[in-house]
Amino acid sequence: TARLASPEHVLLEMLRIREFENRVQSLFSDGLVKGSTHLANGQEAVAVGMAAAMHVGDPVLCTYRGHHHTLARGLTLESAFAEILGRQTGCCGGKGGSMHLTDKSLALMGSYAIIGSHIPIAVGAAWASTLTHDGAVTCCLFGDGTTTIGSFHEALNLAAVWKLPIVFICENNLYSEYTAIHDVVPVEQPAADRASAYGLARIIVDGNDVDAVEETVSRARERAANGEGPSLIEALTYRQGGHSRADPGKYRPQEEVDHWLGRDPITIYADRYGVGPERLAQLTMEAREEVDAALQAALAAPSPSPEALLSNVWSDSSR
Amino acid sequence: TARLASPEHVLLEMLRIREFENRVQSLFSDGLVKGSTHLANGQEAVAVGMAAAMHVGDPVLCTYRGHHHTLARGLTLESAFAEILGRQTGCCGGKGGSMHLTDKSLALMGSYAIIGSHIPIAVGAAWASTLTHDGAVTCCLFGDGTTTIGSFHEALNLAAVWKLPIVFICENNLYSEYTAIHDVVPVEQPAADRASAYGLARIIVDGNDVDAVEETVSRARERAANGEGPSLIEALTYRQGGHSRADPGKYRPQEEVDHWLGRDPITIYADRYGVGPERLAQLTMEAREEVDAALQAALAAPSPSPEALLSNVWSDSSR
Amino acid sequence: MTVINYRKANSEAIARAMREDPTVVFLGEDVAVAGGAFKSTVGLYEEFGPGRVFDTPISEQAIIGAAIGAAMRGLRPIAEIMFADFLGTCWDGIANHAAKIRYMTDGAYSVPIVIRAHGGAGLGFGAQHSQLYDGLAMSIPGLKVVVPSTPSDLIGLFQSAVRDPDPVLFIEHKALFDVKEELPPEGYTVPLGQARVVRQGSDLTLVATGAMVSVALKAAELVRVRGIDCEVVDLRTLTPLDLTTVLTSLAKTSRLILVEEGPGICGWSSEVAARVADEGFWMLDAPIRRVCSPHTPTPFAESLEALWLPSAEAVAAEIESYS
Amino acid sequence: MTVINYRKANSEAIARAMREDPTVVFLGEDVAVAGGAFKSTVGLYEEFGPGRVFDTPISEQAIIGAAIGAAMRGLRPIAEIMFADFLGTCWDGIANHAAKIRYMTDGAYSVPIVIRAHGGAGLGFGAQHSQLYDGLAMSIPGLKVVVPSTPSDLIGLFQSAVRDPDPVLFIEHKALFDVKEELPPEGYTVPLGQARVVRQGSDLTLVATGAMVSVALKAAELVRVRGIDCEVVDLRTLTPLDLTTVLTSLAKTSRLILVEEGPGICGWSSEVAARVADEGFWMLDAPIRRVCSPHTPTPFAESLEALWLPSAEAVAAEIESYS
Ligand SMILES: Cc1ncc(C[n+]2csc(CCOP(=O)(O)OP(=O)(O)O)c2C)c(N)n1
Ligand SMILES: Cc1ncc(C[n+]2csc(CCOP(=O)(O)OP(=O)(O)O)c2C)c(N)n1
Ligand SMILES: [Mg+2]
Ligand SMILES: [Mg+2]
Repeated sequence: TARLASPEHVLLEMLRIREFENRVQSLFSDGLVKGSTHLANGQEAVAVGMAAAMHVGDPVLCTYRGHHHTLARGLTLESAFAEILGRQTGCCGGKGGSMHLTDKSLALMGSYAIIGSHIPIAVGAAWASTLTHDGAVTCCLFGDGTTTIGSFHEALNLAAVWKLPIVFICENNLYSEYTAIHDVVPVEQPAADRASAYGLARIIVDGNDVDAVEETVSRARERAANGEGPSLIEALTYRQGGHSRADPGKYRPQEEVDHWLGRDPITIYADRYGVGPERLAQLTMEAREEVDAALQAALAAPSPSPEALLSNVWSDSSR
Repeated sequence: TARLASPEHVLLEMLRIREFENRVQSLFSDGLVKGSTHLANGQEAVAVGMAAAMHVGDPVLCTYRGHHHTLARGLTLESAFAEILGRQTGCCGGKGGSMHLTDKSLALMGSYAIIGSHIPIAVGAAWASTLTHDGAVTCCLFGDGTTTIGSFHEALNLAAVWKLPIVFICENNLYSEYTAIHDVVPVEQPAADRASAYGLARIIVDGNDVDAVEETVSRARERAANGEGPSLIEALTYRQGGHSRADPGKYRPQEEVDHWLGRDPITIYADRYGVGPERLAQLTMEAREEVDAALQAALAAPSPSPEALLSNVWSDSSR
Repeated sequence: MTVINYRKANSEAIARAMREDPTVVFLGEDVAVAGGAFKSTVGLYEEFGPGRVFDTPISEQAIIGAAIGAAMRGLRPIAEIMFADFLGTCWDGIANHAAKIRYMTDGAYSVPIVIRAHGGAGLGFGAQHSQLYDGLAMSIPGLKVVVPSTPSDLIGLFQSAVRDPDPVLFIEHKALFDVKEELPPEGYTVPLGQARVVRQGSDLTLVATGAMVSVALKAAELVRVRGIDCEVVDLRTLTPLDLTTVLTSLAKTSRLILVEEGPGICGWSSEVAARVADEGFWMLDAPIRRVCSPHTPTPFAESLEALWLPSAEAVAAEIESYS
Repeated sequence: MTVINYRKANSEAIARAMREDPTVVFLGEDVAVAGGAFKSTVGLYEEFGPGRVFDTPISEQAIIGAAIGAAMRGLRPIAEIMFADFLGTCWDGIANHAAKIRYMTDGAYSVPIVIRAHGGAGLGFGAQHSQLYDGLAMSIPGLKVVVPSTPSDLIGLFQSAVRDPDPVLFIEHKALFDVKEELPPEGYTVPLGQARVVRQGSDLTLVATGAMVSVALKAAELVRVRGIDCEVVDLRTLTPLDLTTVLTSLAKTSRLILVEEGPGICGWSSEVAARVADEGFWMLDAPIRRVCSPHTPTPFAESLEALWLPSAEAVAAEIESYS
């Protein structure tokens, strides 16, 4: 796991995400933001492991549940908060919102909110690399429930036929909205059990283990970079909270929730590297302060100017 | 193969289809019809085997390349010709055309021309049987190239999750338009190698062998009728002609064409049941006469009345 | 007397249709056990059970296709597409199939489905969760389009939609969920193709749909103090389109302003304006004006979204600009 | 001087764009080795090779998505959707993504793709292979829409489309494939957003697009003998819409008839009529008339399809009905 920074640094990254998501939740429950938000509490290890494995400049595309991915890839807490708050300083100038965090300077090609639609776009990003020979490998993340939509199928088939440099990561958190994945797919593993349909290997990884994720994604990235084509990785993880801001997640059996809370990626990692409770608490405070400072800065930022309403519909001013 | 009629009857059915398709080809090359048509020369065994295996009242949905399926299921030669000629007496009153042969009285729920789109509709037809308990099993036919479109994936997943009474038959004729199937799918068998992605068995059958098709489809129908859910059958066959009326099919290697012409479903069947050349020639003449008579009748039929232009857009007269 | 809000009216509408006709089934994502992403289908699964209310995978094309296929075999499926924006993922099934099968088979098959979709802006959902898709749907022959603006209309129009032998796109506006209204006695229906005059007036006609009806009414109040007396028409259904009610109003007022949520380009307001510029031309004393959202996607920021939506003030200003 | 037909103009247009800009790539079903389902891309694979011209599986959503993703990374993909009707299978990618990404990212990303689609009726292809999808596309903010009616316009507009930083839907009309025309010297372009007056006249303005331009011209000839002198405007692009040319013509003629192929409801003709009924109201001496196909799918039978398409005779009758 060479590419991973020091254990404490890794922990800090996960804690930063965790604290960020907690703050976002309160922003919505306090009514500071309208609309909806989708938190990734419990899925931090996938994001941090993926972010470490992918190289600088590698395009990453994710979903409305993408705060963890974008932050792990370097989106600043402040511009993420600002975007979610609809401020001018947000990464999309306040026009995107919580579901659409994007940062071109980081090759964060967007967070998408229509299920599956970003997967073909990610395939296009990878295709571009084979045309420009820029050596980049694209990473595309999506959820378990997304494996049942047509765009997933078309995108995986095309990526496989064209042997494109792309790593698909399915975050299997067992639910799509309020529905258990096993109620909507006829296979055990929604992604892994379908890899063979695209001539791909069956890859499953513990999504709550940063090291395992980093290793698996690194190997997939290497294959892709060597022209061996795409990989489809299924990362087993869990959504500790509900689907979106309003959902208490009551439909989940308590034993299941308890089991997974017992497998919290942060605790797992802290234990492995002997970071004790006190130190973990200190790191948590550190992360929280950083997050709070960013939130304050974001809250102080202005709303978009009224002109922003009409700007950037077109590249020129034509109507 | 109990459900199959006498060998000569089966041969006649295939010959009727073959002769029909040949006539259709000349109608287009003689400029009697505009638009396009897609012939099934060489694929007759799939149609006749399927038709024998499915029961009366079982819904069948197919594609623009569906003359063989609809005729085998009982569509009269005359109403098929009339439809292709755009006559009032056609099975769709002349409003559908060659790509859309349909006959509700035979549960022929339509021939569809947008790739994949009929597969979810077929799933709905099968779903209806589970709601009305009518005991029917739906059959949905499509081509090898259709396995790469999203609607195929969504439909198979839903049919499998809901364990619907439906038999999917992929006619693998090695080409989608002018493209060899292996250039566009990353697996050997476009359908069979994907069955496991839907928790289904891998089923391949010789599509040029009526008996084999009938047996395989019968077994699948039985499973479906017993509530054991869908089957996905890949029938290996070959399009003896081009993709559509204008295509000479030059992109196909001559050895391949020769190999498959040597496996003509009609000859295979005639040989198996000891129907000699003379008798086969007689049967061919019989079929041809029947076809020609139907064509004459269709040609004598009137074009749709001008009122037909505005009728049946809506069930009532509302605009 | 029952007072009900627009959200509850959703489940009530479906329940009434399902009680009346055993061939009515309902499918969609999280509509059964969970009671809907907007909690607007709560109780249906409990009342009608797993044999009539179905949760589906995330497969919009399969949802629409399943509804079409079942409808062709005699059932009356109601299919929910969670957000109207997602109609883009299954547009082929709706526009190329559901709407055309009857014509292509010259009436042998019809497709009596109702597609429910939650549309509209104003809730901070951003560009991909705020569209109505009403104009696109209106352009498709063979597809009926309903856009209820009140709980009672929703329930009444829904009964007509389910009984209708043709495919109907039924667009419920998310921003109206909390609107309350007293219902007429059980058993009423509202026919498709009849607009409603929601306010009588003599100086000018305002035409609106969905969430814009209340905006138009507010605008009418704003200009009343200036002595301008507006008539307000709620189209209620876009297909069939009740132009007669619009023209009848215009005969009184000679002035027409159309208020459409969303960019009006090729929207219902352009069609109504075009029809009136032909059939109602000689009644017009002034240009036909449209107050629409700008021709942009829906911005996320609350401040921008508020600017994007036509406001009563903007409509009032338009009225005063030439009254 | 080169004389070329509309079919060959397709490949010529793509070739010119690919020669000029190495970042232009082309993908679609059977467009490379086979030279296109309509043989309208013959020679491109041979000239530019497998590194720039790509055959794809039957996966419209993947084709559009691949184009979008590559465009966001600096390439200029041309994506072919064989029949415009199939846009319904990838509408989400076009309308909800390609057209909105620039706005949603406030300009960080743009999506310079050209989607080529073969549209239009008149060839006996039936209801699912004869649509234009032009009105639907015109309703989408962020998407430009081009509908060339001649070989030279096709080539000139295509160059502008490929150079344009925004997504462009380029709808080529199948019925025009054999139309021949002499081309201007190499290197010319036709800007998006400029209509063309194809016939000067003083009594009445006819506006048309695609295959209807020649119908309008024929109608103008038919009524000339009656002493009615029509001006004919070819919009050429629907977005951006050149209303100025229409209004300028109207200032001369005071009478407007719009000729649209396909049901006009919420089509370009309804939008143009609506704009004129507002901005051009005081210039009008008569109602704005539209001659469109009936609001039905396209029938297959040759006799019915001929009735379905607006004819020069029908347009002439409309002109005489109120001139
Ligand atoms: C095409 C489409 N259908 C439905 C939705 C509504 N929706 C939003 S999130 C979601 C569940 C997705 O589940 P999964 O793929 O497992 O991702 P997760 O939320 O678990 O990260 C659904 C159905 C959507 N956004 N897009
Ligand atoms: C969505 C869509 N894309 C493209 C086409 C054009 N098209 C018609 S037939 C065909 C090939 C289909 O191949 P296959 O599924 O193998 O069926 P076959 O023609 O061999 O019977 C294509 C691409 C279409 N009709 N629909
Ligand atoms: Mg999930
Ligand atoms: Mg094939």
